[in-house]
Amino acid sequence: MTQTNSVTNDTRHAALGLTDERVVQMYEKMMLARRFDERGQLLQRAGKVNFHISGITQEPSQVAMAFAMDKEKDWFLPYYRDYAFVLSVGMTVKELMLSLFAKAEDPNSAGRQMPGHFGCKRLRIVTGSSPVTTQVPHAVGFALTAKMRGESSVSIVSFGEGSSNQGDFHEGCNFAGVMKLPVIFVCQNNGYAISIPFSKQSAGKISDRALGYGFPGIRVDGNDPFEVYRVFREAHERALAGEGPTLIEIMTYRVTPHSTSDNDMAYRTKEEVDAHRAKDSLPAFRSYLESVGLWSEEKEQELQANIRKELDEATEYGERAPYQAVEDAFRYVYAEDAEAGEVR
Amino acid sequence: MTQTNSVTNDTRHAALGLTDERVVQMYEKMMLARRFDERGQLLQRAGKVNFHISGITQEPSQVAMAFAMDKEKDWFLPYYRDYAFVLSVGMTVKELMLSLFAKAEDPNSAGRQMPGHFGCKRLRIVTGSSPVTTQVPHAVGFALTAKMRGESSVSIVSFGEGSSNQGDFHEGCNFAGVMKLPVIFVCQNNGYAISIPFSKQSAGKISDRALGYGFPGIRVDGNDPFEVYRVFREAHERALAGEGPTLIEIMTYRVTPHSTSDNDMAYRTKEEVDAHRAKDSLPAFRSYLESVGLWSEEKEQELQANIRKELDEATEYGERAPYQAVEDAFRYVYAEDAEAGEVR
Amino acid sequence: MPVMEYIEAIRTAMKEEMERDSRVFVMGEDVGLKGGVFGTTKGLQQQFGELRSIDTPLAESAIAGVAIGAAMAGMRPIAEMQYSDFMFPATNQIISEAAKIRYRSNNDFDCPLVIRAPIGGGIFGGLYHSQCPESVFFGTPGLKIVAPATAYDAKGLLLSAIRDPDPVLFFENKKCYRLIADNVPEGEYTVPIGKSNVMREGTDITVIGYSMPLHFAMQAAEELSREEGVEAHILDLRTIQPLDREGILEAAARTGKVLIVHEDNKTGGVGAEVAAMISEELLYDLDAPIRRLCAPDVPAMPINPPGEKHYLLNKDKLKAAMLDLAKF
Amino acid sequence: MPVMEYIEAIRTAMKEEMERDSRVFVMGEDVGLKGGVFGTTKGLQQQFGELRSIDTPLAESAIAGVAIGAAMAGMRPIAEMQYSDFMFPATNQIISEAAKIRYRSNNDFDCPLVIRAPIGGGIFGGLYHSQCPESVFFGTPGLKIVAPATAYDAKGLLLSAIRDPDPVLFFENKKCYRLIADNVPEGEYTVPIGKSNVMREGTDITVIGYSMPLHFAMQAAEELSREEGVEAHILDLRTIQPLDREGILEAAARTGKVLIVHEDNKTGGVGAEVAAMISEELLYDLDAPIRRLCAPDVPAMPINPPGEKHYLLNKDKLKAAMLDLAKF
Ligand SMILES: Cc1ncc(C[n+]2csc(CCOP(=O)(O)OP(=O)(O)O)c2C)c(N)n1
Ligand SMILES: Cc1ncc(C[n+]2csc(CCOP(=O)(O)OP(=O)(O)O)c2C)c(N)n1
Ligand SMILES: [Mg+2]
Ligand SMILES: [Mg+2]
Repeated sequence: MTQTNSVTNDTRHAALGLTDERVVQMYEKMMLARRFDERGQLLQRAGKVNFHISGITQEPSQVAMAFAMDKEKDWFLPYYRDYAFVLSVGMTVKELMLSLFAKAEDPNSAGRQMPGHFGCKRLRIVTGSSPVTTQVPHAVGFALTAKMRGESSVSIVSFGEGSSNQGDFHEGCNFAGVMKLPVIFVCQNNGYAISIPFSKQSAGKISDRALGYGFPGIRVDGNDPFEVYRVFREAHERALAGEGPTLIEIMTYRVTPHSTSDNDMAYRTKEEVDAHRAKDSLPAFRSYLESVGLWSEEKEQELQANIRKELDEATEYGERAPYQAVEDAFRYVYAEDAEAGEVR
Repeated sequence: MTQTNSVTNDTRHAALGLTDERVVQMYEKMMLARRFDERGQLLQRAGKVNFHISGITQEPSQVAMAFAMDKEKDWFLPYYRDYAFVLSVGMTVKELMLSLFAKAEDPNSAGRQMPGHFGCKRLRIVTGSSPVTTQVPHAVGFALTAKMRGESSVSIVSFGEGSSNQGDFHEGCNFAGVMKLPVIFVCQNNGYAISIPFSKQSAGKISDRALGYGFPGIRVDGNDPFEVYRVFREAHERALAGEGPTLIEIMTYRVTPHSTSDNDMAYRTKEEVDAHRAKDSLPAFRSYLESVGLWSEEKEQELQANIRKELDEATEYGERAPYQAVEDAFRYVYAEDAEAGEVR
Repeated sequence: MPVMEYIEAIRTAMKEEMERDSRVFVMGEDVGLKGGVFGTTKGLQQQFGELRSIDTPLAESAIAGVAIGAAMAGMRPIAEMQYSDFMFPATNQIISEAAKIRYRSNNDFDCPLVIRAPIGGGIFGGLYHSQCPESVFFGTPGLKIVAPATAYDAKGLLLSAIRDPDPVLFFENKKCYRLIADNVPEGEYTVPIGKSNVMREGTDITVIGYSMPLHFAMQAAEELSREEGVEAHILDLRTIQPLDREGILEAAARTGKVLIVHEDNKTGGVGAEVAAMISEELLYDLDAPIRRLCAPDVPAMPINPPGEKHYLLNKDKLKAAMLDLAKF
Repeated sequence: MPVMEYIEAIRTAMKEEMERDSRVFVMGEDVGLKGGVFGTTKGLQQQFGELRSIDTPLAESAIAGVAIGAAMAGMRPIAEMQYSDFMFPATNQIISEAAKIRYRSNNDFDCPLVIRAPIGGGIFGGLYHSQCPESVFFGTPGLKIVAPATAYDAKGLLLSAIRDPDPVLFFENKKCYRLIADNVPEGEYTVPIGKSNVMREGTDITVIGYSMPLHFAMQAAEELSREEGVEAHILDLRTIQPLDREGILEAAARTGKVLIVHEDNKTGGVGAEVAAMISEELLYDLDAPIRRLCAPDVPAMPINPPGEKHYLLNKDKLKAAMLDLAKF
């Protein structure tokens, strides 16, 4: 990797092959996701939307994993907390707002699906559903297609640690392991599945499961986005080299309630949550950028102002945009031009 | 364990706490299962029955695992090759013949299910079905019940290595791991799932999967029934001590075609099969008994004569026995005394 | 008799039955401290402990499968599916196992299991928090399926379901949870599985249905009575498997004009069987074709409010259909 | 036109389509060297290699789920379920995913997938190698379901299914595999999805069905014609979702007496919807109640020969029911 910037290889990001520009972009995406997420919470509390689900403190690792991928060639199968991930691969805040307000122009589903159900072919983000973990075999199917076609494409799929206990996790991983497919399985272990703490969800380490499928499993600290980036780069290289899948377990913590419908104080303490909130790596990332001379208070203020403006505009746009017309509500159960397509 | 027989602790079986009487019984059960199985094949070839599925060369380890269990308290969830296992826990050859001929008196299903679908409450053998691996969560449910009731009971469940790739394996193991339930998961890895060799079924070791569920996984040579017995005794003790599940992968080989409907020469060679047949541990077990003075040619002949007689009688009985009356064919969809049971 | 919310009736049934019978326990995702995502199991873990109100891993096939094992072992599990949309991963355990255990073992084993699952839309839950999966399981012999519309029936049917010697799917309507409240006697009573209930007597048209839409039918019926002098006879199936053949035929014969309603989509729904039954036995007593008013044949309702409204039944849609039938 | 076995027609369709379109591939348990447990995929791996005739691990949810992913990625997978009884572990992938991908993405993604699964009994397969799972998937919008009875339709419908832009369940009848053989043109032709077919013209009674039982109906019809002068009109639905409403109504109107037949159990089967459709639209054209002759409502057929025979339809059962209806 060539370094075009002034910063030398001594910095952590340069050592990882990240240019100054890219590492700054990473911070911007983290912050954008954070602010979008906070706005979503506000909008729900204000009664403007019915529901919001949050990925707060998971953003730094989500951005890191997205930056390790190839936006032009890879396929992305995120899960509902992956705002920072989808923003990093190209979705806009306006598009997320359209989804939050369930409006016709929402590229994810035209306001049919709940927010957090991403999907946009243009951005290579594969449509997802609510039943957890079904996307894992789909990612394997994308990877299989890449292999069949001889394309240099990797598919990457996220899910929670609770979701990793579904049969589809097992069946998908094993299939990919046998066929050595270019897929990265990402377990975002945030300690809870709604109210169920990890101790009641699994007795082993999720990353250890890879062993039984014959590929590497890695546990990484989600509060260390550089390390996250590093392991994803490696996994991506392995995938492209035909060496097969990798399972990566990102250790993080869900600082918000499960969703705006949840009262988490029924099953955990404020102290526990606060202790984890203190480990938030977003401020740490900013400090890092400052320490290597890439960031300043001024830049921060400019960024915040820009984000605020973008969010305000997106919110207003989303709120005012029309719903899908009821005449269209029942369209696309089947292809509308099925006849035409018969013999190609 | 007390040694009542003349043989000292120096012998392998005595060292494991097996009395002379029990080790001889083990051999007798292995041989009984082998002869039953061969008879089943003959009957199918002769057109007397439609279908037989074989467990040949898997018997020694099946007997060993059964002998490590408690027939009065444990619950047994075998799979379709487990003739030696069910014979060891009390099913008779006559009962197996009634099942093979699909007759009304068959205790497994009254001739409703295919042979190899075991079930008999009296013998604590839990009714099984054809879709593979569904019995794994059931075994966990039995273990959960034992824990809830404070009973000293272990449940043991078998399945093939192909079947270990079903979601139910994963979900059942994880559930048992979290709740530390008294259950033993037994993967009888015979190298094939119908035509699919293990290399196309899984890229990892099945026993390694236990790690991801937080309990021990052990791979054991199925051709060494003493070692099999030892690991099952340990697993049984762990279960009773409240230390949770164990996954045991028995390495064996399917020397017969998948079933009488299969032509295995379409996907493997005779040489491969013959090489494995040569490792059959049944003759070795006999040699062992002879070497410790517990067996002789005379005893062998007597055993073979007895088995032949038992089999002949069972075959004749099974063949002559009536089918379930058609008036009864549709009974027991629901309890027939449902009303009566309302308020207990 | 105290008025009780539908959700409270379900909770009370579980609580009382767990007090009465130590074999009864609940298991599912978040059923413990959280008391379930809707609050249906609130307080049970505090009262009965972690082993009788089991927070399970996020794995529906295991929830069903482990419950089936426990039922075969002599327990009386109540397995909760968080949303009925999420019971599909458990389909194999339900259809291949629970439904066939008694039959395949020639009555040697049984599977006295209840699977509770909330059905229905109207909470802006979109495609996967709103579905009615009845038709997937309906028609699988060996299963019983109930779907109460009132708090009274919810408690009485749940007690019957728990005590039933066979597997029962208990489809509770999440829109009914807090919207529907009616008189529920204190203490023990059962509503028999397999018996429908006449909710309203009438002479002009017969409405047959189950779960939430019946409340729309009742409201519409009152208005039609006042405004048009049309008297609707309304039959609540309560149990959708086995269907109450006698009750259905009697209700249909009463007016000779039948409208079947359910929130599940029309094609292949329970209503098709009800219509088929009537057309098989009562053809000459009918004064109008048998009509069905159900959800449209699309995968599920959109989350956006106009789309959801467009999809769902409501009083006005019922009223129009009922009036139209009355005028036939 | 060469006479071809039903199973050969299916194999030929796959082979020809794989030759024509490099996006088409098959995957499933034992589909490779073994050629499938029935031999349906024989020779495909030899011709197209391991990556286009993929022997999968023993995991149906992955077979469906990976195929769905590949379909979304632009391939045209044909996923084989070894027996339809074993597709239940894949229910969630089929109902929650395949059926809803186009709708939930507002037409952004599609899922052009075929799932082939052998249905039906009569091979001494007992409870779990004989089932007809149609009714589980029937009524799920977003899915198409076909169930050919002849070799001609098997090939033509499979080509249509592979080329269809939406997920199609292809239920092939295992009893038909080698029992049924008929004229199959060489080369490419399609049978349209959604169109029924009149197998026999008649004036006295109408028999509507799909798959194997139609052959019993045809045999019975010939005998009834000779022996009793009863002329049966026989309609093969061919596609069970979407049902050919027009074709059904026309066939029913033709004689005014309808018998619906299928091997799936009666309650909640496809026949219920057909009966409901007719009773909704043609009530006044009927000269007899709509009858259904189906499998009994028990979990599945026993393996013992008298039990299996007792369970299954056959020519004599059809003939008796047809004559009875003609005499009504
Ligand atoms: C199959 C299925 N069952 C249940 C649910 C309900 N549900 C939604 S999110 C969730 C918890 C998921 O936990 P985890 O996988 O750890 O992800 P997290 O929300 O913690 O990021 C549950 C139970 C679902 N969506 N799908
Ligand atoms: C869910 C399911 N899918 C497919 C089958 C068909 N089938 C029966 S046995 C078998 C192979 C099982 O292989 P393995 O688990 O290794 O056990 P083995 O037969 O080798 O002892 C298959 C695919 C089935 N019974 N159940
Ligand atoms: Mg989590
Ligand atoms: Mg095997």
